[in-house]
Amino acid sequence: MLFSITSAHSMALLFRRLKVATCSLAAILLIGWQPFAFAEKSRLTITGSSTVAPLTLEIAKLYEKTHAGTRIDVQTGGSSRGINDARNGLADIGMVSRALKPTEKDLNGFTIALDGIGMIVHNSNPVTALTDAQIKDIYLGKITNWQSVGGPDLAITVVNKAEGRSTLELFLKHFGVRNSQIKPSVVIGDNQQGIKTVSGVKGAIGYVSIGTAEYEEKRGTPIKRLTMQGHEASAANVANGQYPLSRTLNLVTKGAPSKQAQHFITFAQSDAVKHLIEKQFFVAP
Amino acid sequence: MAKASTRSNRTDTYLSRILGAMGLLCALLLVLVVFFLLKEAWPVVQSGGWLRFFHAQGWYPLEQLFGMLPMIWASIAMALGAILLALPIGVASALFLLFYAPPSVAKIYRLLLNLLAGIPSVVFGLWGLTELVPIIATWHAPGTSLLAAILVLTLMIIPTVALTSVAALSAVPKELHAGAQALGLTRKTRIMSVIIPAAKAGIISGALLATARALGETMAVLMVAGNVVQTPSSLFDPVRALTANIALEMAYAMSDHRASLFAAGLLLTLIVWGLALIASRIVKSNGKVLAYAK
Amino acid sequence: MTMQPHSPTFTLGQIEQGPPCCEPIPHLSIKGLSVRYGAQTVLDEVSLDIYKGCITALIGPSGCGKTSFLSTLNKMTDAISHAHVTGSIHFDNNNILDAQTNVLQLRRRIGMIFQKPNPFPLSIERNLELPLKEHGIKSRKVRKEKIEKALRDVGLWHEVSDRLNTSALALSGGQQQRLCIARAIILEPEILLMDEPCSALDPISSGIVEDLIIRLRGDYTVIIVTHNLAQAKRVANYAAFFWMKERVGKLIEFGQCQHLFDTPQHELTAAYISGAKG
Amino acid sequence: MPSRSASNIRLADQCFSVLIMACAAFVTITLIWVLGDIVIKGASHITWSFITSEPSDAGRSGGIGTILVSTLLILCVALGAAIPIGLGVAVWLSEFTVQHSRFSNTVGTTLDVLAGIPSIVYGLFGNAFFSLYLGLGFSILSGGLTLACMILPIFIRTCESGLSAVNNDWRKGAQALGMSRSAAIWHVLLPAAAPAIIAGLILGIGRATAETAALIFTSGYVDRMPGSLLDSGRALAVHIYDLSMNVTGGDNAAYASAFVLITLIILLNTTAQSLIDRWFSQRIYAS
Repeated sequence: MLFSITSAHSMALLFRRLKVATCSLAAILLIGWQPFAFAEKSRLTITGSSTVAPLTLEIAKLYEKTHAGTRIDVQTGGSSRGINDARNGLADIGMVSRALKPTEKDLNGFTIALDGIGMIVHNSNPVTALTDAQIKDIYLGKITNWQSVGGPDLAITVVNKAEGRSTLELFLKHFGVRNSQIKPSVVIGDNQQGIKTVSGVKGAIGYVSIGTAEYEEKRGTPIKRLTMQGHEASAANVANGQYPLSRTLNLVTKGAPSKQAQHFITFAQSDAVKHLIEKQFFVAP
Repeated sequence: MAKASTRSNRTDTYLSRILGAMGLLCALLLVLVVFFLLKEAWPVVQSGGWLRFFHAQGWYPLEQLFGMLPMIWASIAMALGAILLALPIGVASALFLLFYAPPSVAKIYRLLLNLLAGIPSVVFGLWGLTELVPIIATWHAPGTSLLAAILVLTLMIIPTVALTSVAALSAVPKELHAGAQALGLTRKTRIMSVIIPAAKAGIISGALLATARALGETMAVLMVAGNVVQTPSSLFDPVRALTANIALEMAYAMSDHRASLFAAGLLLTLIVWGLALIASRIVKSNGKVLAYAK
Repeated sequence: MTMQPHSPTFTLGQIEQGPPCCEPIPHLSIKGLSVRYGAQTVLDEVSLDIYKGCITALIGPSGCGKTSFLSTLNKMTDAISHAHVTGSIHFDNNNILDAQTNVLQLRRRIGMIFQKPNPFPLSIERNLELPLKEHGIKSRKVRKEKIEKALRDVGLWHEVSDRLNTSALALSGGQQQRLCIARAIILEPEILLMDEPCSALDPISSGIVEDLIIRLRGDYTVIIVTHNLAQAKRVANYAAFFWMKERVGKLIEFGQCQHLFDTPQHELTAAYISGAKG
Repeated sequence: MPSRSASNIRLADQCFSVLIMACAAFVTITLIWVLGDIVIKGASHITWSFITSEPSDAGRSGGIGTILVSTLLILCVALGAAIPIGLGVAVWLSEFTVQHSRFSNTVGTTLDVLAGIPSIVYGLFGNAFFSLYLGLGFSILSGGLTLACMILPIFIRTCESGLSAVNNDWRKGAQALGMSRSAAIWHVLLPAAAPAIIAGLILGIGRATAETAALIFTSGYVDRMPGSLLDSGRALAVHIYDLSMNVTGGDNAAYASAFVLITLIILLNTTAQSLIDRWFSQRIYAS
């Protein structure tokens, strides 16, 4: 019985168990920390733009194959996060889907590809092109039905991007509007979420990376890119510079990149990854 | 403990100190949480004061506008709508479990409530997004709306309301049941006029906890509410809750924007804190009802 | 042996002479009543008559089935899922134990007072109003009158008339118990069942409630379970003595109270009332 | 007439019963809808290779093997931190502090507040404290520690209630035998409260397994096999969120993952329930 154990014996037992517990706790911590020391040398963390992330992921996979012992973690989160994480050291490299701003002089940018922003609608929508003025009116809430722009009698669901996305910033800049003027019906985060939303609502209109949209369209997702200012929203038009809403996709580092980061960036800018860029419907610079 | 050995006394002292330190650590966790939220929120508070979150016209971080009022209203509308629906259904569930269902059915029903309580919020979000939203969209596109959020939250907090109500109702002294029965009162009157008043405090504090849970819920709301920052004016309006705002923008936010998200976190903590305090007050004040039968 | 000013015109000593209230007219006629909880028989083959307008005391040691007996009379045993009752209880030419008995109406006619005072956690007034409303008294005025009358009947009116809207839980134990009696008699029942109504009270409150019970004699048929033999002697006209044989409750002796105490017919009764057993 | 109003009252009683039954039916039907949806859409997708293989094509194909590993690792870290501290504090609250003293009341209230803090706020805290301040980055370690903070209050409260429910005679018995307090705690109280401790543990596991919001900014999104605790790892709940929100054509995989997650949690919950039941029946038997 429990009570029959003498005090001294029980104390010894208690200490022994405590010791075991302490040791195992220490072991857990050690196991946790140990790889830290090794991992530090061979690991790259890349965070940022959800537009650049799929491309970087593919490049990273190829890089890992050719550089054994290297591990590259790619996390999406938007351009601002890319800049943020690169700045405060959470990431070795940030991904940014726009040109660097004058306030971001502390960062080094490396362009790896070009992309455009395209308007997308559900592919059952007969509308194939919209003028800049029409798009602006739709987003400002002045046009609320597809009938007004030659479509069916269907309410327009305006899909806007959440704050902090460079796609949003570029869109606002192009149309010369402020975000507070826009009357959205849905606000989304990543490009993929935008595509998913538009593909699920017949009256929806949204704007996403052309590369992502083309990729998804090829997969059979029911969306359709709209022609802007007479130019089809395609990688080809981005490449020849005709498409009006285009941008650069960049990798950024705080100050000069570390040796390892530099190595990866050089690889990402090399011809070895050109097929990957094209596969993602982006344009090699 | 007259003749305990000095050695074991010393062990006791050490143990007491170590455990006390752990206790202190736990109490400090709250301080730590609040401190780090404050620390991260400080820049934006310092530059514009606390009132900027309430005075600014809307939430447009690009334009340095950090007005949280629309999202606060949205959060409150969701939580209120959810508790208004979940309270009657949850209490009815508890009544069913205790007074209407035969024992075998009651056992199964309790299991169901536990099951419902165990479903992760992200699964409710997934279900809401793929089942509920399309249904709402047939009435009013795109379907992601305040209504969708309220319905999903209602489902999520029904088990909380029901299970706390079960606890409160089963604590009602059996003398009251017998007294009400002996007067020839119908089951409805017994429940509505005697038993529920006796269990009121427990039910209300459970409802407050459920409200706090609804206010704090993030993922399910993020997935079905549409996330447009606006003061809700109809059930079909897409709205963004305070919690969803953090989840949606935290990853993309920098400097003042990020700081104001931490301020939102702080605000949420304060609201929930207040609700927990009121709930515990109510339970304490109810000692008399449950004590008199002793 | 105090004589209440407005109590019926008899004292216990006079019962044998046949006081007016105690014409032995059976109000309840119980035949072969047995109660089982699951496999356990708690009460076996009890037969007796409860006489109209009289107080019948049920005495005996704990666990001998007195309370179970009492609960069958207003079908409170219905609430216990594994309780099984056989036999018959005739009330107004109907067998209470019949399945088609309207339990709610039955309980209106047979009220019950419990060991622990159990006022509802509502105001004093609401406690009394609830049964009235429930049994179809719609006029506010009538309800008010009935409430006042009931409170006067139990001697509580002058104590609480200025605070009818305060919680009933704020009353003292004795006041609570009198409120519960008021709540029972407000429905003007014919029979009152009392399950040790004084045992949870202090001696003074107990005395007040006891006096009240004596005053009810004549107007109501009262069946009272009590462990206090002196109390049984003081208040009751008839007494029934229960005893447990092989864990089964049985009625050993029933008769006029005075008889039972003075000249018990059964040796168990004699032993019990002399304090030698139980 | 009393008879008319009596029948009215009876009618009201019956309506009320119908209402109650309707509510119960509503809850049951909705639950069946939600669960049925997940079982029907999810179970058909489940294969052994789905459970073991790595996700590919953003989770549209492949499986959830690496994600399960990450989930379990995060859980292990959370429990590894929460169990010793939680048990210690629970013992301290129930055995070493004067009940209802000011200090223990303060700690108790603090725990209640902590238990109520929304998980997204823990996520913010974890991001600021573990990821940035302690420099753990987006890692399984910072995610797990964040979850530990989150489940600690519930765990402590459950353990504490289990400990204070232990029959006081046992404490006295141990004292009478001259056992030190530490020995009494170790040999008598903790074993006696074990079912409550296990129940609290499983409640904590259930909450941690279901958590999404606290993990997005702490353990991150990476869906590959983690090499160490300092690697980012995607939890199952985060995976479901990502598939349903961000991946077109990801619904099937999302439902399958949800099915796995719910099965996991139901298993844990039923274990907790049966433990609690057993605990109570033991206590009734003992008293």
